[in-house]
Amino acid sequence: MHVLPYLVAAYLFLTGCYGLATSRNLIHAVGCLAVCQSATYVLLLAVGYRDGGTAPVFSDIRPGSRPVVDPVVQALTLTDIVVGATVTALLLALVLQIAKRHGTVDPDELRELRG
Amino acid sequence: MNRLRLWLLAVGGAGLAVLLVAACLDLPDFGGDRHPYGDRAVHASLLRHTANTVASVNFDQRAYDTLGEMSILFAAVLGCVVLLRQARDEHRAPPEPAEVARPVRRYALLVLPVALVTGLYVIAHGQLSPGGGFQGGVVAATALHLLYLGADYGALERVRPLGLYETTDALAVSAYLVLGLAPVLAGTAFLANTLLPYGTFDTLSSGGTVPLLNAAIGMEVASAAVVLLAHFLDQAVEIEEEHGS
Amino acid sequence: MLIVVALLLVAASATAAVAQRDPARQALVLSFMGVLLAALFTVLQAPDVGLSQLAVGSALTPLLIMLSVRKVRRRGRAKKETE
Amino acid sequence: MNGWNLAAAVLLGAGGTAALWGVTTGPPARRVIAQNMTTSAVCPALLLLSQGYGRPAYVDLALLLALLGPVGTLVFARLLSGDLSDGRPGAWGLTWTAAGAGTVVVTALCVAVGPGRALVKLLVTGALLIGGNVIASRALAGGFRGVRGG
Amino acid sequence: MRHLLPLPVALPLLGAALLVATGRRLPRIAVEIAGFVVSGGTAALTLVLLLDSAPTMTEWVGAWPPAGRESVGILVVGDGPALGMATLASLLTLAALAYSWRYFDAPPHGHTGAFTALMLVFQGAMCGFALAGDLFNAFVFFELMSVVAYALTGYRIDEAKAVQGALTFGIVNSLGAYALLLGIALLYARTGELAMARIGHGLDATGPGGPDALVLASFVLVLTGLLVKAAAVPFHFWLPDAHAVAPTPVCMLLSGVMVELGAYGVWRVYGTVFAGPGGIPAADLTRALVALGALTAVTGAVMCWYQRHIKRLLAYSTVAHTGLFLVGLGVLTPEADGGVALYLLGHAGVKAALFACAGALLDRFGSVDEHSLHGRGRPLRATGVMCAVGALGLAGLPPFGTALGKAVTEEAVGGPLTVVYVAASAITAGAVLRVTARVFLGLGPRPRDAEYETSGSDEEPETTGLLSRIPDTMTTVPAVLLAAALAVGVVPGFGTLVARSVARAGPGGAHAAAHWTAHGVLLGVASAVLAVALAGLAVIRPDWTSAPGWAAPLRRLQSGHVGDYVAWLLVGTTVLGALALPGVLGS
Repeated sequence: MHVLPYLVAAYLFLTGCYGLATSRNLIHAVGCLAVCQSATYVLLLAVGYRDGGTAPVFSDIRPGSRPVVDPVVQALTLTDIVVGATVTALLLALVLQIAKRHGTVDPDELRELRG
Repeated sequence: MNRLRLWLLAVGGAGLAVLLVAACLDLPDFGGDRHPYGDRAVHASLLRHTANTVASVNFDQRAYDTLGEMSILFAAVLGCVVLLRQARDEHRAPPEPAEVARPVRRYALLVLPVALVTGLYVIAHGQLSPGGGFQGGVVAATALHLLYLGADYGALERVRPLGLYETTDALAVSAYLVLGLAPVLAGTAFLANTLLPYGTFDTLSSGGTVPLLNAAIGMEVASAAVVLLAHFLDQAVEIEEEHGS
Repeated sequence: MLIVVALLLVAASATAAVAQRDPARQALVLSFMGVLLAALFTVLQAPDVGLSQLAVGSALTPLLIMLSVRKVRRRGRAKKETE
Repeated sequence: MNGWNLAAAVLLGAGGTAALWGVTTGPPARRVIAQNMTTSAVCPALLLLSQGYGRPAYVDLALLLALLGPVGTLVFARLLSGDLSDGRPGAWGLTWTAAGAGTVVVTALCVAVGPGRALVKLLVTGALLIGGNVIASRALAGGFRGVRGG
Repeated sequence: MRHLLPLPVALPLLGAALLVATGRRLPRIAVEIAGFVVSGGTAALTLVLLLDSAPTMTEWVGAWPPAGRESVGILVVGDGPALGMATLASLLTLAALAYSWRYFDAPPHGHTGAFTALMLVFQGAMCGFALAGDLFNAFVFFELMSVVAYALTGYRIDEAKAVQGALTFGIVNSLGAYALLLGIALLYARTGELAMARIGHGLDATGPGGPDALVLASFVLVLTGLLVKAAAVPFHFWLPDAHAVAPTPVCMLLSGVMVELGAYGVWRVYGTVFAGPGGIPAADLTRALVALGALTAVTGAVMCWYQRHIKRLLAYSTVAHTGLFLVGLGVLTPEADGGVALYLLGHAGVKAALFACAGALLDRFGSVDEHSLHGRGRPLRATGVMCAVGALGLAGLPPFGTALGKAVTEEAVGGPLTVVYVAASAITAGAVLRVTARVFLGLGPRPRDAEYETSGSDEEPETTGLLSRIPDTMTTVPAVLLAAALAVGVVPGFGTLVARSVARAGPGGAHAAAHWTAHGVLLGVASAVLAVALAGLAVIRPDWTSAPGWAAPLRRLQSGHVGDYVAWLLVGTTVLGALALPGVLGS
C-alpha cells in the first residue's frame, strides 16, 4: 500500500511505451500516448495525497477543520490534463493528414523518411 | 528490423522499470504528512479569500503556468485549424441528413440546455467549489455537440458561426494577458492579484482577479473546444477528396 | 481500500487499452479508463482534477478519436469504390 | 471506512470489473453496452463517495458524469452505427437493473441528505443518470438509422 | 525593470492572440507587418533586459515575494544566459519572419495570420522556457514550444513527408515531455518544492548521505526530456525527420535555437538542481554528457556525410554540433560553458543562414536533392557564395564566432576529445562544401543513387509556384545572419563579455575570458582545410567516399518508424541511468 500508487504509475508509463513501440495503427499509437500520460496524473496526485485528508476546497467545510491534501499537485495535474487533451487533438490532426497523403495509418508502411 | 525493436524495447523497458521501481521504493510513503508547498498554498489562498485552493493556485499563485497552459490550448487549436484546412485537392460535400430515433432526439434537445447551464455553473463557481473555467468550458462546448449527436451536422452548423468562436477564443486569450499586464502598468508584478478587493470569503466575487481570469479561461476553453471539434467534424463529415487524385 | 480498487482497475484498463489494436475498440476502453481515472482522482481527494478528467475523457477525447477513425475508414471505403 | 464508502467500493469494484470485462471482449455491440454501463456503475459510486466523505461539493462530479456519460455513449452509437447494425441486443434487462440500482442509491442519499438545495441537485443528477442510461440504450438498439454521410 | 521580465513571453502571445482575432479582416501585408513589429519589439525588449542583466534579475510572477525563503509564486530568472537565449530566439524569429516575407502561397482561407501567429507563440514559448526558474513552469513552456513546433512542422499539409515527420516529432517529443514531468513529480515528492533553486536546497537537505535511487531516477527522467529536445543519441532520430521537412523559416528556428534550448535546459537544471551534495556528483554528469555528446557528434557527422537531401544533411549537422555542445557542457568548467555559449551563438547564425540557402534552392528548383540539382545552381551566385561561406563557418574557420567558441571549448575540454571537435566540424562542413561544389559549380561526375536513403527531389516549393528569381529578402537574411556569426568572433571584447556573463550565472561565479589563441586558430584552420580536402575528395572521387559499406547499419537504424524511435528512447533512459549509476552506488 505504501508504494502501490507509485508502482501503478510506473506500470502505466511502461505499458503505454510498449503499446507505442509495437503499435500497427497511428490512431492507436496516439491512444497509447494518452495512457503514458495518465502515468503522470497518477504519480502527481499520489505524491500529494495525505492520509485522512480531504480536498482543499472550503465551500462546504470550515478551513482548518480537517486535514487537506496538497492543492499544488492538483493544479499541476489540471494543467497536465489540458496539455494531454490538446496534444492528442493535434497529433490526431496529423494522423488524418498522414492517412490522406500516404493512404495508410500503419507505421510499418510509412517508408519515405529513412537513411 | 522488427526483432531489433523488440530487443531494444525489452532492454530499455527493463532498465527503466528497474530505475522506476527503485525510485518508488525510495519515495516518501504514500499518504505522508509532509507537503510544505501545499500547506503554504492553502494558507495563501485563505489569505486572499479564495475558497477553492486549487483555483487559487491556478489563477493566482501559479497563474503564470495557467497562462502557458492556455497558450498551449490556443496554439493547438490554431495548429489544428492550419493542419485540417481544406487542401487544394479536396471539396466539401454537404452531408445527408441523419435519421435519428425520436426519443434520442428529444433527449438531446432536452439535455442541451441543461448541459449548457451546468457548464456555466461549473465555470462561475470555479473559485468556490470544485470546477472552474476549464472543466465548465469543455462541458459547455460538448453540450453544443448534442445537436450533432441528436440531430444532424447541418443543425449544428446553423448555430455555430465558426469565425465568431475563433475570435472569441483569441479575445479571451488577450483578456487574460491584459489582466496580467495591468498590474505591470500599475508598477507591480505580472499577473499580480493586488488591484481588486478580495471580497467576502465564499461568495462569487471573492478572490480579486481570480473570477475574472477564471471566466477568461472558461470562454477560451469553450470556444477553443468548439473550433477544434468543428475541424474534426468537417474532416469526418464534409470534406472529401477529389476522386482519382 | 477504495484507492486500491480504483488503482487496480485503472492499471487493468490501461493494459486493455494498449492490447486493443483496433482504434475504435481502443477508444471504448479509453473512455472507460477516463471515467475510472476520474473515480480514482475523487478517492485521491482531487475533485477538480476528476471533473476535468470527466469532461475530457468521457466525451471529448472519444469523440475526437472516433471522428478520426471515421475519416480514415471513409477514406478507405471511397478508395475501394473508385478502384 | 464508513458504510457509504464501503458501498461505493463494492459498486466500483464489481461494476468496474464487469464493465471492463464487457468493454474488452465480445462483439462491438456488447462493448458499447458495457461502456454505457460504466456510467451507471461509477455515477452512483461517486454519489455514495460524496456522502461518505461528507463533502456535498463532490456531487458535481456525479452530476457531470450523469450528463456526459450518455453523451459519450451517443458518440459511439452514432459513429459506430455501421458496426452495430448486425444483431442489436437491446440489453433491456441490464438497463432496467442499472436504472433500478441508480434509483435505490439516489433514494437512499435523498433520505440521508434531507430537504434543501443539495436534495435538488441529487434529484437532478438521478433524473439525468436514469434518463440518460435508458436513452443511451435506446440509441444503441437502433437509434441511428440511415446515418451515412452525417 | 525586473517587473518587465515576463513580458518577452506575454507580448508575443498577446500579439498572436490579437492577430488571430483580427486576422480574418486584415490584408496579408498588414498581418506580416504587425508580426514583424511585435517580434521586433520583443527582441528589443529582451536586448534591453540583457544589457541590464548584471546583477541577475529575479522576479516572482504574481507578486508573491518569498516570506522568509519560501514563496508560493513562480520564479522567473533573468541572468545572462537566460536572457541571452531569449534574445537569440527573438532575433532568429525576427530573421525567420523577414525571410518568409510574402513567402508561402495563399495562407489558409480565413486565417491570414495563422502562420505569423504561430511563429509569435513559438517565440514567446522559447523566451518562457529560457527564463523559467521554476521546474514545472519550464515544463509548461517546453510543452508549448513543442506543440507549436509540431504544428509548424506539419504546416505544409500537401507534403506527405512533412506530416509524417511532424507526427514522429510529436510522438517522440511528447513522450520525452512526459518523462520530464515524471521526473518533476519525483523531485516534488522528495523536496516538496518546484522552484529549481529550492529543489536543489531540498535535495541537499534531505539527502542524508548523497544521492539515492530516487534522485538518480528523477535526474534520468528530467534529462531524458531535455535530451530528446536536444536530440542527443539515441534520442535524436526524430530530428532529421522533422527538420528536413519543416518549412524553411521554421527549420531556421528549430535548428538554430530550439534544439540548443534543450542543451541549455540541461545546463540550467543540472547547475541549479542537481549540482549540490544531495544531487548527482559532477563526475557522473561528466561521464554521461561527454559519452552521449561524443557519440552524438560522431553519429551526426557520419550520417550528415551520407545525405543527399540537403535539408536533412543540415539537420544531421545540427545533431553533430549539439553533441559538441553537450560535451562542452559536460566538463562543467566555466571556460567550457562560455565557449559553448559563443559556439552556440555562432552556430545559430551559420545554421540558419545555410537553411535559408537550402530554402532558396527549394523554391527556385523544387528540389533539395544534391544529385538532381547537380550543376543547376550555377545562376544563383549569391546563394552559392553564402553556402560556401556558411560551410567554412560551420567548420570553424577563424574569425567566425563558431571558431572562437570552438577554440575556447576545445581548450577547456582538452585531451583526445579535441579530435572529436575537429572531426565532427570538418566532416559536416565538408559535406556542405561538397554540396556547394556539386550544386553551384557543377564539379565532378553525378553521383550514383544508394539504396537506403531519403531523396530530396520532387518536393513542392514553399512559395506560389517556382520562383524565377530569388527575392531580396531571401538573400539578405542569410547574409545578415552570416555577418552576425562573423561578428560574434570579430567584435573585440564580445567573447569575453559572453564568457563572463555565463560564468557569473554558473556555480562559483568565477571570472572567465575568451580570447583567440594561436592553438585555437591553428585547430580552426586545420578543420577548415580538412573540410575542403574532404569535399574535394568527394567531388573528384565520388566512389571513394560514397560507398557506405560500414555505415549502412547506422543508416538502417534511421528507419522512419516511430515505434523504433520510442524503443530507442527507452534504451536511452537506461543508458543514462547506467552512466550516472556509479555516483549513486558510491555514496
